[in-house]
Amino acid sequence: MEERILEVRDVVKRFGGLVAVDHVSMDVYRGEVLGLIGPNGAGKTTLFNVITGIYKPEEGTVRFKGMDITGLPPHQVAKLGIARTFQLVRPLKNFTVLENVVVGALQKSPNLGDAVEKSLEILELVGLYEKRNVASGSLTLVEKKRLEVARALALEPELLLLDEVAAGLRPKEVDALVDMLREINKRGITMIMVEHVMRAVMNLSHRIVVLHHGRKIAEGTPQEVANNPQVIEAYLGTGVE
Amino acid sequence: LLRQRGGGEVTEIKVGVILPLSGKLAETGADLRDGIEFAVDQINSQGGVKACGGVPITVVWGDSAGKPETGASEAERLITQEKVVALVGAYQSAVTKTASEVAERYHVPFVNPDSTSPALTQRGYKWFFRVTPHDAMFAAQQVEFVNWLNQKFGNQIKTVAIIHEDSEWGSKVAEAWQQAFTQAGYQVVKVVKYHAATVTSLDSEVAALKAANPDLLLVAAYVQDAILLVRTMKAQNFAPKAVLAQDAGFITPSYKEQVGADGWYIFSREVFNWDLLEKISRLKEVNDAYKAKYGKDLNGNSARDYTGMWVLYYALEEACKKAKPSDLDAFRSALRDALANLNIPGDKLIMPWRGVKFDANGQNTLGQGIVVQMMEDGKYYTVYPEEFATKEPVFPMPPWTERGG
Amino acid sequence: MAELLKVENIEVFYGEFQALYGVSFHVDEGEIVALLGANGAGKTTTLKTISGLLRPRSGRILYEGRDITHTPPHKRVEAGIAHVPEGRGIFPWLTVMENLKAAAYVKRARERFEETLEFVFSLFPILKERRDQQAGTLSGGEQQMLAIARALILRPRLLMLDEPSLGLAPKLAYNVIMLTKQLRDEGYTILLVEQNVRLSLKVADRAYVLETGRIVKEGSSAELERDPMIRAAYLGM
Amino acid sequence: MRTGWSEIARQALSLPVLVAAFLLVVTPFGLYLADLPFIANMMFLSLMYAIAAMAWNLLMGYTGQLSIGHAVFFGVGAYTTMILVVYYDVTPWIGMFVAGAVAALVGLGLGVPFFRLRSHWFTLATIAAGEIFKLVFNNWEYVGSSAGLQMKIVPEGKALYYLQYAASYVYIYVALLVLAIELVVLYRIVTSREGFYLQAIREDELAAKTLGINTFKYKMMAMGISAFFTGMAGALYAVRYHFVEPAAVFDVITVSTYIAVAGIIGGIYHFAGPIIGSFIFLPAAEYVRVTIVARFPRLFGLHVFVLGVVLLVVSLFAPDGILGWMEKRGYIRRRRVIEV
Amino acid sequence: MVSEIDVISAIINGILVGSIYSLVAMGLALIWGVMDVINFAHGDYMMLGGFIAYALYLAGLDPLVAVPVAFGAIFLTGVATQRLVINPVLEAPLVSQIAATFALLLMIRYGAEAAFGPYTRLVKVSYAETIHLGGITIFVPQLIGFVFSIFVALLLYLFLTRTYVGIALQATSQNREAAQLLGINVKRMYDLAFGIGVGIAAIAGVLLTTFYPLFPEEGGFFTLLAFIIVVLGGFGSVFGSYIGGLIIGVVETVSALFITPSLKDVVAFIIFIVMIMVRPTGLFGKKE
Ligand SMILES: Nc1ncnc2c1ncn2[C@@H]1O[C@H](COP(=O)(O)OP(=O)(O)OP(=O)(O)O)[C@@H](O)[C@H]1O
Ligand SMILES: Nc1ncnc2c1ncn2[C@@H]1O[C@H](COP(=O)(O)OP(=O)(O)OP(=O)(O)O)[C@@H](O)[C@H]1O
Ligand SMILES: [Mg+2]
Ligand SMILES: [Mg+2]
Repeated sequence: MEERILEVRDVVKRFGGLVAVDHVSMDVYRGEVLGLIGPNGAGKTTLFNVITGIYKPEEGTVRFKGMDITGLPPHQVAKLGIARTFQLVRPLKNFTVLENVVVGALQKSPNLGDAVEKSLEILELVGLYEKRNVASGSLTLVEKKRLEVARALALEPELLLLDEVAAGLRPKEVDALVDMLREINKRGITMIMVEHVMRAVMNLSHRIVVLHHGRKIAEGTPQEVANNPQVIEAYLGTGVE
Repeated sequence: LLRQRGGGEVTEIKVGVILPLSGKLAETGADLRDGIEFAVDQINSQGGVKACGGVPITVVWGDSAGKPETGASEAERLITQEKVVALVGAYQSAVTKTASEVAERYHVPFVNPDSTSPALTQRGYKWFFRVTPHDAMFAAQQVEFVNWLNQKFGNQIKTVAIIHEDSEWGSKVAEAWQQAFTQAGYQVVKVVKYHAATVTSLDSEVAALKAANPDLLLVAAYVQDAILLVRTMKAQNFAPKAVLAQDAGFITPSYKEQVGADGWYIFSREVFNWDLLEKISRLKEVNDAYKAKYGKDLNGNSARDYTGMWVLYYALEEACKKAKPSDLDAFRSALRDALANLNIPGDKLIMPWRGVKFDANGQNTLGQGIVVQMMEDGKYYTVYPEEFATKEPVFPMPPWTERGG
Repeated sequence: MAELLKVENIEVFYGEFQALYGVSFHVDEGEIVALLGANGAGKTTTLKTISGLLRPRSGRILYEGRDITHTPPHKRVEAGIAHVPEGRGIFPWLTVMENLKAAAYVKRARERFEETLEFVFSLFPILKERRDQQAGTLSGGEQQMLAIARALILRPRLLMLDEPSLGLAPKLAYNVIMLTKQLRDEGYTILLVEQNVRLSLKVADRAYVLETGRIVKEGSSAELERDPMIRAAYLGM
Repeated sequence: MRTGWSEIARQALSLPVLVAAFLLVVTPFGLYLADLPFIANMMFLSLMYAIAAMAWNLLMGYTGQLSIGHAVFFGVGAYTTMILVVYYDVTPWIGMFVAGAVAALVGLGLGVPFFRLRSHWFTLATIAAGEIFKLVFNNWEYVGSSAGLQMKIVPEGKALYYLQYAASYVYIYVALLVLAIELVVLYRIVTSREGFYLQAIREDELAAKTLGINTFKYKMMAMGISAFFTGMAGALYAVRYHFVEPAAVFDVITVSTYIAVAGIIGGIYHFAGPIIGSFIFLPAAEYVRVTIVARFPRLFGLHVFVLGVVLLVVSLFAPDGILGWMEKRGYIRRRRVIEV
Repeated sequence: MVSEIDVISAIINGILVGSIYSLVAMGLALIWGVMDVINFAHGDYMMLGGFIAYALYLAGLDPLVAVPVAFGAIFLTGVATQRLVINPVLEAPLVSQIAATFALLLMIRYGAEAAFGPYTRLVKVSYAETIHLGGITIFVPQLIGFVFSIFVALLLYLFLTRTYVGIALQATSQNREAAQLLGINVKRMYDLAFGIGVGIAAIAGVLLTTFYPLFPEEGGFFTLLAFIIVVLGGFGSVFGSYIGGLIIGVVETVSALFITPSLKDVVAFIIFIVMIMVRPTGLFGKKE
């Protein structure tokens, strides 16, 4: 568990006068699930965008498996083994669910038969097997989110970035999702999870990093973070599960 | 198809005519068609092709739509399917190029009454005959005209500027002008070329011409740009001593109707003009009959195609003496020879020409243009050559500020 | 209490696929009614049908006693129905302020725009701070706030919220749901779809449970909170 | 995932394809015997447009990039063939393929700036490119400026080398040959992994990017191939008419737009759509022109107006073209890349 | 060779001509922005405006009287077009939208040609005079056109940014469904956008007719220029389109001084290509 798969160092991302990510550094170790939480507008999605190459940071570096990937274009980042889901889902609408996943799978298994086989397996894992031949445009939001996860998995990533995949789920569904993600994690995929649904983050994360106004304000085990008064004040509040 | 009557005699002689009957030039195409149709009517009513036993000429129409590829395919259809003895057409030089190429391959005579690109008769074709003068011939004649003006009015023209649109027509005209005027000792001080299809303003173009301050401005323009040019010249108060245009835009009915007083005193080279009626005796008669039938006067286009058809008729009469139309190949070949040897005197034509006689390249060497000038009644009058002139030229052009209108 | 909204037996299709099978329920004036149901049950479909984005193949929708089944969406808004759609639907290239102004297009909203604006900004101070930022560049949660704010600008009689806490930080999510109570007290009627069932039952007066396009249960919040099936399926116990 | 040759052979030997091929091969000879050059010319033009429209559709139907600037490639192909034969005495048999290659290079050159743009913007850029090329060729002395270039007539013994035949039937076979090559190449592409990626790009480019697809590379690939075959279609024009001029081969309406319209009418989401579209649209347009000009010679724009009406009806009532309409009716089925 | 005065003169003339391009482009930008539809027939509505001016001119009126008349008539035509042609294809893929507006182009342009004949017309206004200012010449109708165009542009700008309807129009352009949920009658917004868009083009047509020959096919080039201008000015920016039009006007007249004028459009196109390379969002654009 000591290998650092991702090292974020002093990353700064500004939008005009606004500093969306403000000198954030963090490490992700191979095999762990890292929770990334923080109030709305804290800079979580922006940090994901920096890691995956959609934004270029003004300052700082991102290293993946020791290699500097700062500013690489998104498709190359994906090739190296970092996959992500979008907070706002973007399925390939006229493609079937299966086809959506196969697009990703082909990256690693150029043979169509293999790619399909692998995709079906993934669909089973995320619970979309039944819907494999449905056009992805007609899925419900939650299903689309699962499809996002499935597509990301198809890339056989070493590091998976999840942006609010539990949003909109009922507790039971959250639990099912957590089980699913844990299963994925067990297969050796490291994850960073941005999530507001505490039931998911707290259950799944090994460690949690908290952002606020673009800065890192806390880091630790779920327990430590949940009891951190600053985090409670800024983020958790009282009264919610 | 030469329809067989009993024992191998024909009942008609089929001629294929390719014109832009649809597309951008359809308006012109209609004029051309009327000229041809009228000529054929006259020929047939005076007894058809007598040497072939008085059979009538029938026209099979082909529409080029103004496109070279359609022109070529129409040529092939008329030759192989309709089995015409000869082709006539096709107005636009580009269409004439492809259509006559097909004719050349099939060994079918091609009579071209109306395309003026010099290149057409530089291809070494054996079956191609152009009745109208081409742009280089016009240019030479325009130099003569300017020389004549200089003689008459005391050497006022020394420098020349050219403005032309950039299609094949305008570019070739400009090329010929540049060559002819330079050779004759004039100084070409500026050449401006613009794209007619997209021109929305000629302000800079006219400014550049004005800066060059030429004595004579030569213009090759289509109708919208011709109007725009005159307007802009007036707006910028640019008045060279003379403006000499190369027909086209400057002689269209739209231009004449719309430009009004701003068009006065502008010269244009023409192939034909209404006042020739007074000078060419045959013409008045023909024009009266034509007007009775079509409700309009002949113009440069209809008159040339009318003439082209007659030229073909004279050749047919000769050919019939050498071969039978029922033997198509032999007849076409005889027709070609007849065209090559043709010599029609000027008084048999309605055009202001000295006659029709083709050189080895198939170019009529006896054709010529005329120069007209718009006078204060808004009409064009012939001013050159002198034998056809009905008015004295006004020269130099009065400045814009000193005109009524 | 007067019946503000009555949905009678609506059947809704997406092409060949039937999403709602004869759904009926009602919302009385001044109530908070929660619509519960698993993923894909048809909650969003129901709200969209009420706001007119979808047309039922059969059945009727009555609002203030009038049949509005065939009324176009914008007329329903004029009549006082506001719908905060799932997935936000903000205008990405307009600024925050322009987004709010766009909501003041209907007369009922325009008349009290300034006043409502104050109120909305007091609820979501971050929006005031970001009033000139392009809405599309707001964070996920900020966009959600903007969407709710916009619906409030409309000064509706019936406010329909589709998963308003989606993507909001826990603290803010709590506040937003609690807000519905405050709104109810000011005279709004609210139809709430919310994944946080525990919290929604806390604020709602009554609730309906949808399952695969059919209403399978209804009752007061207190009753449903005690219902073992609800406890298992929706409260995670 | 590349389609094997045996699979292609199997597809090629399926009954409808065989029947169509047989008809295509026999018809020109029949037309020759029946002496119907007009119809033969229609057939040639339909084939030429089919080749261009198939190529265009690799970008449109498969990659989602709408070009209304394919006249650029058509014109460049036509000119390349012509320049080679007129100035360098190179046989059009070779010239045609060089034409494709040069057009492909031009396509790649344009792709670099244009693929920074999406949807409408890309379309507009292609239209602009068409205009630029026309203007530049119009002013370029070497290629004859606006007068264009015409091939000299060669002695009959050299007909095969210079592809100069009086009878136009011959050219139909040349076009058929090019079409056959194109069909094989395109079929292999669209049923391959690359073809699948192209369709992913069509659906959502950003999503495709994050799935690890180098969208720029694949769009460039589609552009290159599309330009190649459009260039060959242009080469066929030069070969058939022995003449090129900017006004004819770079025309926005009769080249760029006709290619697109043929594709749209046939159905852009079907492999064979553009062929069907070309064989319907061109003859129909020609028929309308000929009949209307005969009936109403003085109403100059009428036949184009009628074409407009037809196009409007298609886009309103059969927006997915003829094959799309048939699919909706259940007469045919679109072949999905993956079916499990 | 080229004197300073020529350049200044060219710039002024470029601005005057460009202001007409600007109007055409603004209308296009509005339609494009709100409905996400490119109107290929845009220049042809402009041409119709010109014919309305010509008709009034024949009736003995000043063609400028046609400004409100043409706007009104073409606005209504636009609304009708929107309902019958555009609305049915709004949800359709890009290609059927383009096919539909292209069909409109063919119908309007060649319908006009069939109805009025392909001939060129010219309007003669009493104020067709030239002002000379130290070597610079300004044609009065062009100057009037320029003033009108500024006026129209200003009105449109205020309408879009200062009125609730204007903001509703912009909102509709970005999210149809959400706009409906705010009580905005989306269909009416489309009617307005298309009507105003082509109406403004018609005004441009009227102004143009006071100094430029009128013929049925004149719209084609203006549509093309409008495309370039909208890209140059930046998507969704009506203001940008206005400036873009002036820039293209100046580029054309000035480049005609320095290179062969038949290539001046190439310069405009090259600027367009360079623009999309360095700044795909245009000068004032927000959206790609
Ligand atoms: N392109 C942009 N331009 C200007 N501001 C931006 C841009 N993108 C994001 N921001 C701002 O940066 C801040 C961080 O945004 P980000 O999306 O990273 O937040 P987040 O932590 O993901 O929030 P949420 O939990 O609500 O999704 C926000 O305040 C947002 O408004
Ligand atoms: N556009 C569409 N086309 C086809 N089917 C759809 C479409 N939208 C929704 N559906 C289907 O309709 C059913 C109900 O969907 P709806 O979005 O109303 O569910 P929901 O209760 O809101 O679920 P969630 O909790 O996921 O938001 C689902 O089975 C879904 O797959
Ligand atoms: Mg976020
Ligand atoms: Mg929902």
